[in-house]
Amino acid sequence: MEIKQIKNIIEAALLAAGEPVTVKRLLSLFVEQELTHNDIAKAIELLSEDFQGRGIELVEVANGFRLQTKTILQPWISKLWEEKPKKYTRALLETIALIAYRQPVTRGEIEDVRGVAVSSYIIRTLMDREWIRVLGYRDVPGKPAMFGTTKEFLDYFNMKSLQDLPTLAEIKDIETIMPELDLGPKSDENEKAFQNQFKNNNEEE
Amino acid sequence: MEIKQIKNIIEAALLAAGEPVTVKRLLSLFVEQELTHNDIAKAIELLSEDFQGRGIELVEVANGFRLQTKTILQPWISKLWEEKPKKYTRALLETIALIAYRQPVTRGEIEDVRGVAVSSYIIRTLMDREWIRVLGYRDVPGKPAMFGTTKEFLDYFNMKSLQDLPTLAEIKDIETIMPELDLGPKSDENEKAFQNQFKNNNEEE
Amino acid sequence: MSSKHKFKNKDTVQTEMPFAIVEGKPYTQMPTDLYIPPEALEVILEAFEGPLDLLLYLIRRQNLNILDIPITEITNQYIEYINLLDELDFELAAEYLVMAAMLAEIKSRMLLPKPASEEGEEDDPRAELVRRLQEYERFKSAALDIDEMPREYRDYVVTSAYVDNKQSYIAPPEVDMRDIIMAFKEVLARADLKISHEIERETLSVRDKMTHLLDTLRDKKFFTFESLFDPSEGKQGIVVTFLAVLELLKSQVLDIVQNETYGQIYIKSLAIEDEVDDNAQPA
Repeated sequence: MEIKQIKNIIEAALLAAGEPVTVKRLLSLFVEQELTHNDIAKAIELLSEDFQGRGIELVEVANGFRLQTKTILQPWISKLWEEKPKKYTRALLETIALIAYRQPVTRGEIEDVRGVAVSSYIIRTLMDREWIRVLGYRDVPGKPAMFGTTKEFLDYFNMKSLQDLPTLAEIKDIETIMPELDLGPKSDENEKAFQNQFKNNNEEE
Repeated sequence: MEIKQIKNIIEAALLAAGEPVTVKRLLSLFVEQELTHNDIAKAIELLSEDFQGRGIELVEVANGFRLQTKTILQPWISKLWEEKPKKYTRALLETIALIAYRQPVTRGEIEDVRGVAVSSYIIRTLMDREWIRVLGYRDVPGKPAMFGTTKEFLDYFNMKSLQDLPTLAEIKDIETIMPELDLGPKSDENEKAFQNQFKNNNEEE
Repeated sequence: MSSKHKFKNKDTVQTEMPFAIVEGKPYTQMPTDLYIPPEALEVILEAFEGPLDLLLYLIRRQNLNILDIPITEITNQYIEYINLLDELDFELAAEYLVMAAMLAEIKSRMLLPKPASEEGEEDDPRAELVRRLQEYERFKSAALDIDEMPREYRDYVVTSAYVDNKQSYIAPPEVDMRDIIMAFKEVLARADLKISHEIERETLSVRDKMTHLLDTLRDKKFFTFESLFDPSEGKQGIVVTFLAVLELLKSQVLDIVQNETYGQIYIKSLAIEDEVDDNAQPA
């Protein structure tokens, strides 16, 4: 099978699906042609180059590959619809930020950091959007739900994995600045591990 | 404005709209550039030529222009949906369970029990599958629809009436019943055995 | 993608500061720009996400180092704020009042001679507050960063093309009754319903009958009470129908009318019909 034909089929398939498609699912389209992972990867690469001068682009997000309009064209594309995209409140953004960086995290823990109650409405909205899900229940009194983000959350914000999240600001080293302070446990191990995960990201900057 | 840019915007717009777009609507995207009907027509013509060697094509239908996958690629495209259908989400299963056991029930009542919003997608999916129907509208503010299950729902699960649904007492015992069940791929036999289990249980009471 | 991200330099936020404040120098009056007329407070409050946010604002406004908060000044300003707030919204004020109490506590502890802890080290009472402020601030800025991420419909749109006859390819998922039962069990456990006895065999037949009744009643306006009962269903069936009627009355979807004592009883469905549910009719 010619690479051009493979490219065409992948382009049509991605547009037909209208949602991210995994390489595995793309591969399943070619059972009769017995293509390999490599063939698909090659075709995706060439297809991606084809889109350079065009109105849409190929991106990889958490749930697979998808075709989307180029950000630079948004001033025109947004005119297709009368209503403006919704703005999210700071409360919602701070909540999703805490869930994204601190997962698994309970509502109580979010409230501890934000210093205010997290409204049920926000949790509901995030659940309804399928941005967060319950990962389990913590084995403490009240059995609070632990929240985490979903692949849909990553997709929506154009991310492939949590590592694509902007680097979290580091806490200033209080020990160095005020060595006389005994601050007690400042952050737990998870936090440190998480920070390390983002170190690589950091170095690009 | 360069014709190439116009072409790109039209391509992106047609693929973003998800429905046929009229020339008039396309023209409205370019209010600031003050394009004419002619400019759009020209761009559409060139765009159509661009698609010759590709996986999608530009067609004009009653409601305007749209991009669609080429018929010749249908053998591959149709495989996109061939793989095993996705499983329903827990949210959907909980919703159908609540409708079955609590009918007639409104969306708000389902949300009260579940503690989270019921997405329109779930209701639509259950409607499309003809498992639920609207029994009427409750005469309270907002006139919420009251949902109930259909005969199709009963048929699918091999039930004569809602009375064949396991009672709560039986559900409570489900852990003791479940291990005895063959939890492998469902067959009519398994299903029957399962039903019978409940029947027997019932008679003991 | 991440390379696009940049930290907000906290110190640049303070450009609108109209006056300089030298740390350590006590000041005798509230800065004039800090005064907020009560009627404007409601708007201002929406700008703050809570006590930590307000504190951060006050600290930044004065270009102070977060690590060296002059508790006295900040406490004074803070209390000024919540005094105004208190007049408007007591419930909201509560969260802020807790913080005020914490500030007051820190202040009092700083005034007292510092007791050496067992290890002979001194505790700065501000440490916990500083930790919380820093912690909050990093997520506050993370929230802004996330807000800047490319977002569907604001920055891009996922594209799709028309496919002829797509519907026929999509087979609906198979569902096992056990899945539904498990889902129901779980949702019941979650809702912690204490009315466990309510859902039993009889109740279900009542639910079944309720659905049938609503179906029957959708045709005409008023039905006579008797016509709802089918003698062939036996005594049990009549009881179930009666319970269903009561249940529907309770949830206010039925109207019951009797014009005279011992007169004919009429039942009418209060459920509203419209064209939409014709589509919902089972085939």
